[in-house]
Amino acid sequence: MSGAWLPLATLATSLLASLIIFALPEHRHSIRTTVNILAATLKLALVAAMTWGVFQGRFYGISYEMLPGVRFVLRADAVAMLFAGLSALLWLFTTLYAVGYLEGSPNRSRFFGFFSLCVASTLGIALAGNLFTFFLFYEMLTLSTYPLVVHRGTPKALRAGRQYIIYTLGGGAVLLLGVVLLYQLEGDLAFRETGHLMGSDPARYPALIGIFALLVAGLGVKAALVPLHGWLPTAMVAPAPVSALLHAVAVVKAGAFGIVRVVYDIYGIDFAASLGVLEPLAWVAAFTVIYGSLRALWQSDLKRRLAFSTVSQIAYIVLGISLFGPLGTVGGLVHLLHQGIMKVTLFFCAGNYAETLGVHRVDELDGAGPRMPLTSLAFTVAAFGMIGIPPLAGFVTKWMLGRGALAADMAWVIPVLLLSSLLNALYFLPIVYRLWFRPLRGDWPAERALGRLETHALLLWPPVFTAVLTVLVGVLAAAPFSPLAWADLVALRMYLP
Amino acid sequence: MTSALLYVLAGALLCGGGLAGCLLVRHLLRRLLAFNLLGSGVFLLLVGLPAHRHGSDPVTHALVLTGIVVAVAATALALVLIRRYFHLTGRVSLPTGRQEDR
Amino acid sequence: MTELWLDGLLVCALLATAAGALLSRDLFRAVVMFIAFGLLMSLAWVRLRAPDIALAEAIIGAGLSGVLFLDAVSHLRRRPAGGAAEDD
Amino acid sequence: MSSLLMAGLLFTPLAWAVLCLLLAFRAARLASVIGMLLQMALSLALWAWVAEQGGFFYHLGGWAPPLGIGLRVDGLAVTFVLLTALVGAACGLHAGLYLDPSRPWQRYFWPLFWMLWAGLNAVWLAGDLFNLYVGLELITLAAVGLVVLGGAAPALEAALRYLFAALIGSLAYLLGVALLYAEFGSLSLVGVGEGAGSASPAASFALLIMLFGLAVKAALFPGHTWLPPAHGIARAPVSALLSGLVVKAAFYVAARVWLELGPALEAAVVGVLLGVAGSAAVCWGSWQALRQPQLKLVVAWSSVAQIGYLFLLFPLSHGVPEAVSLQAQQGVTLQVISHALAKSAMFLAAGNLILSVRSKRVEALAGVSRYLPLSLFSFGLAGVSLMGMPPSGGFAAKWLLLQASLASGQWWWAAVLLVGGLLAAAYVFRIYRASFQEVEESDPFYHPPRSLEIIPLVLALLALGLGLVAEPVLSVLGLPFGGEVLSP
Amino acid sequence: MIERARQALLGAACLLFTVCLLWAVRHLVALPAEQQALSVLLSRWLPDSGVSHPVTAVLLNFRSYDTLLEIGVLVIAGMVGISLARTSALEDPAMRSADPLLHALLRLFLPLLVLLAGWLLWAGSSRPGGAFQAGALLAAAGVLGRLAGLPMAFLRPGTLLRAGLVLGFSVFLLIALLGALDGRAFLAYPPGLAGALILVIEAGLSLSIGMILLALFVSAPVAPEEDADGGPPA
Repeated sequence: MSGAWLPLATLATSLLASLIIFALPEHRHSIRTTVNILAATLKLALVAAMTWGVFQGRFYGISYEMLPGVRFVLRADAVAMLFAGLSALLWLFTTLYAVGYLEGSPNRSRFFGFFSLCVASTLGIALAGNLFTFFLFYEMLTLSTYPLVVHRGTPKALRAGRQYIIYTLGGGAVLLLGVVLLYQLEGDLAFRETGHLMGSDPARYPALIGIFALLVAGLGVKAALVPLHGWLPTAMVAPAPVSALLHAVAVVKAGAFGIVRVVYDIYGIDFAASLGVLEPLAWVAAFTVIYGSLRALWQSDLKRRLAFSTVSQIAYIVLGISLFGPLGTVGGLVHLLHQGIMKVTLFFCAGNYAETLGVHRVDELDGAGPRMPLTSLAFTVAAFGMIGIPPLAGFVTKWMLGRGALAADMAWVIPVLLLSSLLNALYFLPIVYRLWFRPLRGDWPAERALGRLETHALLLWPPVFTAVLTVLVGVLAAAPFSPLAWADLVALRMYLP
Repeated sequence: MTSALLYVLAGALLCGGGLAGCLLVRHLLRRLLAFNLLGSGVFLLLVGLPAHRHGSDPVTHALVLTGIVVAVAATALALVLIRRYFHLTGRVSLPTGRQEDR
Repeated sequence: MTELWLDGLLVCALLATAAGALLSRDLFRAVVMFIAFGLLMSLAWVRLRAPDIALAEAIIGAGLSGVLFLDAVSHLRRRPAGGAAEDD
Repeated sequence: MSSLLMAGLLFTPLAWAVLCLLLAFRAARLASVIGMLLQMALSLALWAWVAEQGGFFYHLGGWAPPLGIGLRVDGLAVTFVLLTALVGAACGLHAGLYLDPSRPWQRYFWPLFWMLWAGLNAVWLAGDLFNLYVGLELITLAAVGLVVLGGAAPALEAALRYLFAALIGSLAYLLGVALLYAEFGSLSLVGVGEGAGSASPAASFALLIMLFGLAVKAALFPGHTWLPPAHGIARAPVSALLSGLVVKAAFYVAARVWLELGPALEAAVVGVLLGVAGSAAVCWGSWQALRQPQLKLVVAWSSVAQIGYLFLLFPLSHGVPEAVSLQAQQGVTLQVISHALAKSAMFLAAGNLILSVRSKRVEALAGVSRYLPLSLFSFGLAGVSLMGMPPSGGFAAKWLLLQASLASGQWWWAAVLLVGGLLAAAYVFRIYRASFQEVEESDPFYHPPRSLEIIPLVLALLALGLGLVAEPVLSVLGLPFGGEVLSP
Repeated sequence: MIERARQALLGAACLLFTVCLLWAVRHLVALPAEQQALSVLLSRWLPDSGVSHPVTAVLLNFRSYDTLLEIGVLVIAGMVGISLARTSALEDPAMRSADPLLHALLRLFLPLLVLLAGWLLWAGSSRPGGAFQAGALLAAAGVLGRLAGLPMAFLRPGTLLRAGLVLGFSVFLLIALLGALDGRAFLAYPPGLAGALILVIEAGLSLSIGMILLALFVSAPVAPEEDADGGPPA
């Protein structure tokens, strides 16, 4: 088994980092930070190496029998690298940001330990080679994010944690049921680009439809599909880096990514279309898109508004998946990345406002632009991206989705997209307007001086970088190795006979 | 071999009575008495049934001797515990009811 | 035939003493009944041609257990509900 | 070689019991550490031997069954022997540091501990019905002795409850043995199994009454009432031993008897009844665990729930295809092993936490997460296994049982498994919740020595890692007999 | 009310149990009589066992492992008993009988009982009797002596008592190991020595059994003013 070490090493970097951090005493801040950043950098390098190898057609994987008839499989394929690349890249930024954000606060050993564990689980989800392995890491993710959500230890945080755990564990149980039923019916199925179930017995179709519903319901909890999204806005009490992690890198993405795996690599897009399960999925996604945007409109708390925006944006991914045809696939997959980059920027900025100025509510943001120009610029770029203004990242996605909808004969999706963009604009533009064009009313709620710049350097640069990325992935969408090009590559393999 | 059968019947009835005593009686000493009766019933069955079918069976005698030793060890231990329990709390039966909620 | 009658009588006595040990109001009486039961059991073992057990039963059931029980009864009577030292 | 190993395995715990009775606490502790190492080495060697050469029968005293007593040294038995060595040694080491040597009665911990170990090994290896009875009694009395150690009133009350339940259970089992002996004229498990070719009402009743007795000893709902007080009141290492190993012994006997006799006696109804009782135990135990104010009672009630899962073996191994039955057996065995590791880890960690916060109550844990991360972490890892979350052994067990229940068409057990997992999560997360609560003041806790904290961590990690190596472990469990008989 | 219902339920269950048991017994006694395989085996192997009384042969040779563990159970009971004993003075003045007649009787009776125990032990190899009966008799003698207030210093919880408790057990255990070290199975006696070794084991067992039962009798709390020493929490 050549190339087994690379996926293992990628997993091990963050796993080991987490163990080392747990073992370190609370006060060893500098060692902890060094370990964190080293691990994140190393992991990024490893993922990059692996991505290059996958592009070259090399095979990376490991597989062994964990239970009778059930294998533990890690495998790096094109889709896996899409997600792995995203999480490795954003982990680096989020770690830097978190180091700055949590400076001087208690329980950092615990925080960074679980933080690394969480990223290890995400990598595992990306590299999982079959549904069983996917489930393994999916549940690990649930467990390792709980301590992050309740990190602050306040009654509110504990309540949010309880809600989070009820939703996700319930979803996990449903998913487990689906997975076991599928194993019962079809045996151990490795992920394969064209799916497995094309040739199955028509008598099994009803059962397969039921299993599909179970799987999507289980995954939909983390992907925050309406009506399973309740935990996401509540979990906003967590510190900003955690929100960034939940929304952009790990949790909701894990759900969306799982739906990608189930639709493409287990059922096969052709078979799923012929079962007739894609259309209902598209309806749910479309409803979630609109619902999330509408709810975001009424939120006065900045982070809650962003949270509902996530509900809506993740549904774009699912929508793309449920559009039969390469274009829809490309749209969905590329949004997996683009949304991550944009949303992480937005949360970083929100965190900066909260940390530096003590601002939590939208109507307190008046005049923040001149006070924190770089942060506000990054926020503005990401917000425009979300709305879908060309040539930013969001525009690419929406364009591909629209074309995909037409190709799949589901023209009703177009108005949904338009309406959603309108709503996006309605809830983002007022913020941008307040930032730049409204004068400051009185004092900031809790202003703090953090360094020479507008805020702490570690808080400032990560959002700036990701904002630049938001521009770049949009402008350079046609270049090789852009997310779009990579998604094209994936889609090509999926629709091969 | 009908006489063995009589003892078998007695053993069966002792089992029933002893079990009822163990489950229903609250006083610890009485419960221990019932336990001993139950034991005697089981031993009678253990010896009596093979004796009825095949005649005297020394293997069962050995087993019952072992069983008696175990029973007497348990009884003596239980008596020590009961006496000490009484000594500390003045109770001769275990409290019932909501002990699970403590 | 007489043997059978004797056995029947013995079994009846066994059951009667057992019932006495279980149902007696007075604890002391119950223990005495239990000792009598042990003696009768010893006889029963003899009738089942198990002399080893009979010997053991006579020493244990009637003798040792009886003394242990009697001693316990007298102890439990001597100090009715006096223990105040409930510690935890 | 293996003959010597067997002799050593049987001799060591009994001999050390004698030795430790004669020594004072500290000397006995030193001797026990040596003994534990020896016993570990012996168990490991025997396990390796069996993994390589296959199982065998060992005739004690050189006399063959049915008159003599044969020990059945198969993969399952040696795995449990090894498990006992692991958990036993961990609890012993923990106890050596945890117990207060200045109390005069603590010296009796060691001989009782070794007797318990001897009894457990006797039960895992037993191939003889009456020998099993004696072994079970050895375990019972040693366990009661450990619970009552110190002789405080609540401990006495719990011990008396436990003693009576266990004694009635043993006698019920013995009654079954008497009936089986009367019918088949044999005491060896294999001999009786061969005799029970066709359904016989007396044998069926015997099976029923044995299972009843053993279920009470294993604390199956509704015969569980003795367990929470006993496991809650005992000292932490003792509770760990009791919950981790002792209740499993009764279940193990029940499973062996069932698998030997159940199929021949067409006892499907009994199986379903036991399954229903197990399901009720899962729900009721978890519910009670959720509302206990005391930490150790939460853990004890969780044992009631987790034992419930084991009894799903009975409906899932009767009247189903061979492959499904095998899956259920493997799943239950994994559950036994992972619960033994996880629950003992949890009790030991709970003991450390109680030591640190100086209170038994759950609310007292507020802030522990900040100052005492290690014990809490062990507790949490053990909780992962109890919840059946991957990659723990508990998850592997749950997966296999889910598959077995769906494959057998008895999907309702799958529902029990899933609901049970969620309920377990509820009570485990309740503890986390309490411990994550932030308190303003500075570190108010007693910090136990590092070695006390390491032991539960190791056990919890083993429980967690078991899922990853479940396949190799299961392959040893299913080893066939080599047919070799060891006797002069 | 619930308690009533519970009791009624349990009573009904016991009744059902008895009926089922009787029904099972009815089936069992109706089975055809046949030659008992174990008895045949026993009489065939008896000459090799070293003793001529079949029950003793089963107890101390064929199924000696049961006996070993059973003595273990007794030892445990004894240990727990003395671990709970809180009495420092073993002679309870309230118990001492002042009756001179009783003392005289006892002086006569006790040696007789001990002698009888010895005889039972010796007889065990060829006829009914053996270690357990002898040990129980010793214990009974001890109980009598104690009730009469005879001083018994050896029952003070101490090394001597503990050594006495496990004497028989350790002798048994060491002899059991002998066979294994010899290359044969655990608990196998060296050829030709079985009879002698069994007698040695039985002698040790009698002493220990007597001591354990006596210790259990003595260790029960007697004095009302003794301290109630609870354990530490947890």
